[in-house]
Amino acid sequence: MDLSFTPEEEAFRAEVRAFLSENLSPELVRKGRNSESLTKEEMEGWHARLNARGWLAVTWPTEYGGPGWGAVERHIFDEECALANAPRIVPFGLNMLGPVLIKFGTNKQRAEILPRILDGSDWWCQGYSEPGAGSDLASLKTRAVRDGGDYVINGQKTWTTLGQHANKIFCLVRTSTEGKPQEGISFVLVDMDAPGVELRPIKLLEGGHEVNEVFFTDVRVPVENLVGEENKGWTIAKYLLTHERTNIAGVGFSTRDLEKLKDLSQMLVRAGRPLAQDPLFAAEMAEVEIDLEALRVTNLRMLSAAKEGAASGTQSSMLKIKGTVIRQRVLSLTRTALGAAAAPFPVEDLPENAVTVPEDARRAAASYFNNRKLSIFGGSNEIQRNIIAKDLFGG
Amino acid sequence: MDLSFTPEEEAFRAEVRAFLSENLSPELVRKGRNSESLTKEEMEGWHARLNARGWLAVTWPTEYGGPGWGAVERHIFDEECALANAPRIVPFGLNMLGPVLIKFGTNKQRAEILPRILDGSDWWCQGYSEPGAGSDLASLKTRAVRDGGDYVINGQKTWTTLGQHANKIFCLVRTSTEGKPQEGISFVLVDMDAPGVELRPIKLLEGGHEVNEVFFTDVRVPVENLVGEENKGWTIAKYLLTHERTNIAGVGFSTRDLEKLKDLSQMLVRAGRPLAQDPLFAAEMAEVEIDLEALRVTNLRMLSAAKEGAASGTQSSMLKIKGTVIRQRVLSLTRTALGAAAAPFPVEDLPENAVTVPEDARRAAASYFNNRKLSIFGGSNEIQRNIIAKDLFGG
Amino acid sequence: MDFNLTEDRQMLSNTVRRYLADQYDFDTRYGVLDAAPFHSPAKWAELSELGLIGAFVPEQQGGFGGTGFDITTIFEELGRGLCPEPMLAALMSARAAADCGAAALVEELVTGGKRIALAVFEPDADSLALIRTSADKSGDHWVLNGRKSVVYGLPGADGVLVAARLDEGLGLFLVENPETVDYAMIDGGGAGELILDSATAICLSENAGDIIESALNAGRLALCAEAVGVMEVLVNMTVDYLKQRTQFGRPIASFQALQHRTVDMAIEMEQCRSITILAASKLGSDAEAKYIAMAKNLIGRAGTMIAEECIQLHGGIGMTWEYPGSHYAKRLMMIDHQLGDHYAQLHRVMAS
Amino acid sequence: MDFNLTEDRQMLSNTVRRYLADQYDFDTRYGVLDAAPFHSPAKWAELSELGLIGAFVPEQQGGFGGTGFDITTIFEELGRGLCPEPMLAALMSARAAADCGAAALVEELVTGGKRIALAVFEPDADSLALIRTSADKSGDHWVLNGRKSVVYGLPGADGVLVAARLDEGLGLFLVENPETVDYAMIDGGGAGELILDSATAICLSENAGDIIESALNAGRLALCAEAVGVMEVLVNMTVDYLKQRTQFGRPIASFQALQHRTVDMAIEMEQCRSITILAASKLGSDAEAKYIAMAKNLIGRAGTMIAEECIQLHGGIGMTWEYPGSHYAKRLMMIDHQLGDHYAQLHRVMAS
Repeated sequence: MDLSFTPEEEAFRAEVRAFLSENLSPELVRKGRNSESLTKEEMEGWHARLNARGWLAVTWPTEYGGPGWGAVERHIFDEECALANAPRIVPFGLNMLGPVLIKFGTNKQRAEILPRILDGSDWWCQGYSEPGAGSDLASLKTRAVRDGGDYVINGQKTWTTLGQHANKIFCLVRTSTEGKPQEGISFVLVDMDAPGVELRPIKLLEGGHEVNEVFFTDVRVPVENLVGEENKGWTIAKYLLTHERTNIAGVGFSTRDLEKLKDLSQMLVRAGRPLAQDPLFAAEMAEVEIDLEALRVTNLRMLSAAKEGAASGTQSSMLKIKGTVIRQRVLSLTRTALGAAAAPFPVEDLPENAVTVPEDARRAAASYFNNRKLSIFGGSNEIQRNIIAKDLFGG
Repeated sequence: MDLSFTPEEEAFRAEVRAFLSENLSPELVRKGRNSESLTKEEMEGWHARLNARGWLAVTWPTEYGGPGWGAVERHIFDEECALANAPRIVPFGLNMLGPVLIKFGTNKQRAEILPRILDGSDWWCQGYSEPGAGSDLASLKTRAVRDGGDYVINGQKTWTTLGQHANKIFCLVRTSTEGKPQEGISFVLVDMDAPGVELRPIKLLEGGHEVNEVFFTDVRVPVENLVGEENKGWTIAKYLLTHERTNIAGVGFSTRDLEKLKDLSQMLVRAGRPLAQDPLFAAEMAEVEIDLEALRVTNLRMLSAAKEGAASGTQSSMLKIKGTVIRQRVLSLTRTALGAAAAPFPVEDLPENAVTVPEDARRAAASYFNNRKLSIFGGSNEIQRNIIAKDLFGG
Repeated sequence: MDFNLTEDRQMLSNTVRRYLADQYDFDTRYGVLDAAPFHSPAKWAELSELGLIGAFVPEQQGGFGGTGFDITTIFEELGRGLCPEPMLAALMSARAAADCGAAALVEELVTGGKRIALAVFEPDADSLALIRTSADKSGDHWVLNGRKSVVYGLPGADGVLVAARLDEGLGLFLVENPETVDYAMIDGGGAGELILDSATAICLSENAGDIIESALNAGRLALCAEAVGVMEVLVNMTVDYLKQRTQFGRPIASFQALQHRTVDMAIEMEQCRSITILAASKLGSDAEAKYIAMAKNLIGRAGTMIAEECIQLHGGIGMTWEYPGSHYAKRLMMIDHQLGDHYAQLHRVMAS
Repeated sequence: MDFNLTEDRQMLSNTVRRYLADQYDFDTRYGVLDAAPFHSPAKWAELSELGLIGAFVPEQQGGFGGTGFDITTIFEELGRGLCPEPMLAALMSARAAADCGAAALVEELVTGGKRIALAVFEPDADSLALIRTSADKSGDHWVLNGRKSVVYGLPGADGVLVAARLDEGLGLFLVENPETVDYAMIDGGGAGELILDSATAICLSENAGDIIESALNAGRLALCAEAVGVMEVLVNMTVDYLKQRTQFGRPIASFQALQHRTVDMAIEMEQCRSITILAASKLGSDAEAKYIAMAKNLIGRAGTMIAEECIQLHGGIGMTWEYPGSHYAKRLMMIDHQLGDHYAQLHRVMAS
């Protein structure tokens, strides 16, 4: 039993910190602290800096440009990025399509596409969910019909995150209606500017624009845009779902958010004293801090098991559930901390003198509402519980 | 909207109070306060006093000896009994078999059996559950086979409450294995001293003896002991389950227990001050008090709807769930209040100087453990949720 | 015991419900969310004509209602219709004005001739004892200095009643044409900061502490009832959605875990309705503060649970602006932020 | 980072597990529950021979272990086996004696020649600062007066270490042949009241405040690890029961609501295991008190949930004395009552 990091790991952490302090602009940090959206240019700029350092495609083998990190280095990197309020890496090209092409793609696909992900030439988005097929991907209906050297695609995708910035989309489409529902699915790559592709924004409940619907009307893509075998897309989808997910517990984010909350509770006055001195509120902060300390170790335990090749779907499901519950509780307490001052809609042009709370707390309610998504998207916590139950009860 | 009781109802409440203060012996009150078991004689004595007043068979029509109360009077009576620490009425003859005979029995059965319930000649117990059939009564296996003028019964019943005091048992038995599982069930009356009936105590987790197993080996009962039609026992079982259950929310008990807890929290010292001044503990007490105040009104609302003929299974299921959750939380807080002093096993012969807590709190842990049954027996809270869900989602 | 509404209140309830269903659909609501005054003055006028504001004030004070049940009947419907009109401000200011004996002002409010707000709390003052805004007499008028924060219904109001500190106790003052910074609220409706920089004011009472606390309690009760109306919609929406949405080839309403969670939402909703009825019955009694604090604590706890579960059980669709349920959920959450949250209420109960 | 047990500890763990499985079955346990000393002196001797008590004490103090992980390794197995032997008392008293430099006594304890208990708390004193038991020097010996309450492992002990107040600070004293009132505990094992009526005592330290607090922290850590062992059994039992029990014609493990609740139990168990590892790693450091308080708070909260859910999901059978699960559940609940419950620990965390 040894919970400490090795000297090499600590040295790596110092290296990451140094990199972040040199490369993160004050504006990026400010936006991160304030939970503000980044522009496309800001995200691309951050990717470029990471790429210049060789730290962008953290899950790729070194031969394709990955940094060659193990699970612990990735953990340290994620944690330091979160604590420094660095932008999150946009995962669709880097952490999803990249590993898929490395495992299932052709040499040609790898050679053509991977470099363009690294250098930012392409921005990929994801076409998985459909209005009638969220957690139940096997029931998806978007059709791709073979016509000569092309597939002709018709249908609709939804919850396509940051699709508004993307020039490419990878999709699960139905290429056959025979056999089990899972069996006729294929994984294809589509240009967003192909005729017949239309993107419509979905406004989220707090007012933000992150996700989109994507409509396909007689969209033609060459057959060579198929990844893996036709009708075997389910294998790829499952690979991505059970593929070791990085940073699924979000311990770094929760730690950063909890520190912000604790600072805030010292500044805000409630009943004539700092909120931190209200024993009821302080008790809730302490409880969630304890839960987070436990999760930090649970995360390391599972990371350590993964290093030894023993990580399981159950473990990442547990991390997802407890990680989202904790983060959402921190965000809920932060919203609550503001009292009546949480209510003003955080629009950009609100006059300065309308604000009576610290700038980095102004979006607390919006951020709380937005992050209800954490327990829904990417496999809802109910689906995660089903996965664990299958393991516990033996199917 | 009017939450107050009528002057007539208030007068009735005063009458109940006067009766209780005249008839409850200090020893009964002491045992009630201390959550101690009563002897058979004590229970019979209390029944006799209520019977003398005409207040024993509260759900029976006046022609059979009931007091002719409506739902509100029954509520007032239950509440006052709980607050006065009066013993609970043993319900098996009075609130279960009685109403069944009144609805399904023959005149002869009514004439013979009801008076003996009232005057205490018979103590009935219930033979419903079996080791493999708890919530799922339709799967019960105890067989009754017709042989001339008798049924011959073989099988086993369990969770038979206070069966150790009973001379009679009413049972659900399988008289046919044809058709749906519900269809071959009959409701029969059995003498506990008939040859082949054997009772074995079940010790509960806290050490008490309330429930029993009852074994039937070639037990013969005359066919006239059948209640209702053969193979139609399911109708009777359902009638009893959906039959308006009295006092299901247990508001009186929770009120009494909460008052005891509040008193206790003033007396016990924690961290050098009365426990009631610990804001974390006080907050939990206040929350449960608020929940209980709400439940009090929920109970009255549903009672009032019942008076107008609109009570539903959903409503009594809601009262059961919330009522047990609240009562169990009060008992859990009471257990917690004692700290380390909750641990001593509350045996009768524990020397006086071993006790450092008020006498009425000595059984707090035992009472907490014993009352985990509240959310399990009589239709678990999971079954109650199923019932409500059926109503909400339309089957 | 009688848990039915009187015929009059049943009519009022039906009238409000019908009006909102017919005249205040979601498109209307979306249309007023973004620009000051963050509500519809035309709809406001129509609602006043229906007699809503009069129903908040007792007869002897110029209204035709004023009991706890008058308030809860109306606010439950406002919640059910998710109406962003500044009724809470109207309720509190009309009752405060009435208690100050400002009969002429009350008449203007009841008839809809004027719309005003009540400004009590400040950035660091969430209870009356902490108020720092000061009132000083200057000749025949009063001058106020200070700042009031998150004043509900301030945008577009004709005036504002302001709680301010005198040498002894609190006074209540009317400021016309106030200097404000207006904003929309994240859950609909508008509020604002009130900047009192030597603002000229009319004094309604020089000893208004109890009057203000009583107006706030009426407001808290109203929020409880509004929450109950919102909860009912959310529970029904959740049930409907689970029945209609299929996954893995069957309606997700058939999944027991989701069923049981919906059942727990429904039970808590009934509990919230009960405690609100109880609190309404205590309005005006000595026990008013305690029971209203109890009610708003439970509403805060259960409201969070119901809103979060509603979003979670809806999945992605519950996250969207387009789906009305998300706005109901936001409103329910934010009710806990108004006039003292569940922690503040619990402290009040513990102190009582 | 390494979350594997060292080979030595893995062996120790296996040894204890095998011993309890083979030699301490439920019938043995039932056999010692009712009569003083509420444990089996014969089994106790065998456990000492296995080296358990030595493993609680560092090498330089006469043992061969003493780290946080030595303690948690053993107590997790004691929990898994639901062992009612007074190991907690042995742990705390051996460490306190060692920290007082009482080498001869430590040797007697480690070899099993003597079994003693540690008496700190009093009816109204749940922290060191409140202790009222007094120690006075009388010639060459000391005299203690006061009362200690719920002293774990007191029945049948050869002696007891007593925390008592001096003019300045706290001293630690050994009382042999103490006057006690013994009783069984509801969750197994025995405890007692220690009546100190001018009891003659030997002084081990006149400045023992830190020593006692450190022994208590080791005890709290041990309880956390014991709880983790108990939780693992309870979660497994629940899974097995749900798989085996049928209702409405199918295993109740197929009901989603029950599945999800079991999953939540399993997740909390993992969290408890994690926080206990973390706390064990801090034993002996400056942060010991804070992390052990964190661990015991979470153990208390999660333990209540797991114990209650286990009983509920088992239905009637979980309510019976005959079913081992009910005893595991009782033990898990009552661990929260020992050495400061989840409220007390949360206060300690908040104050840290």
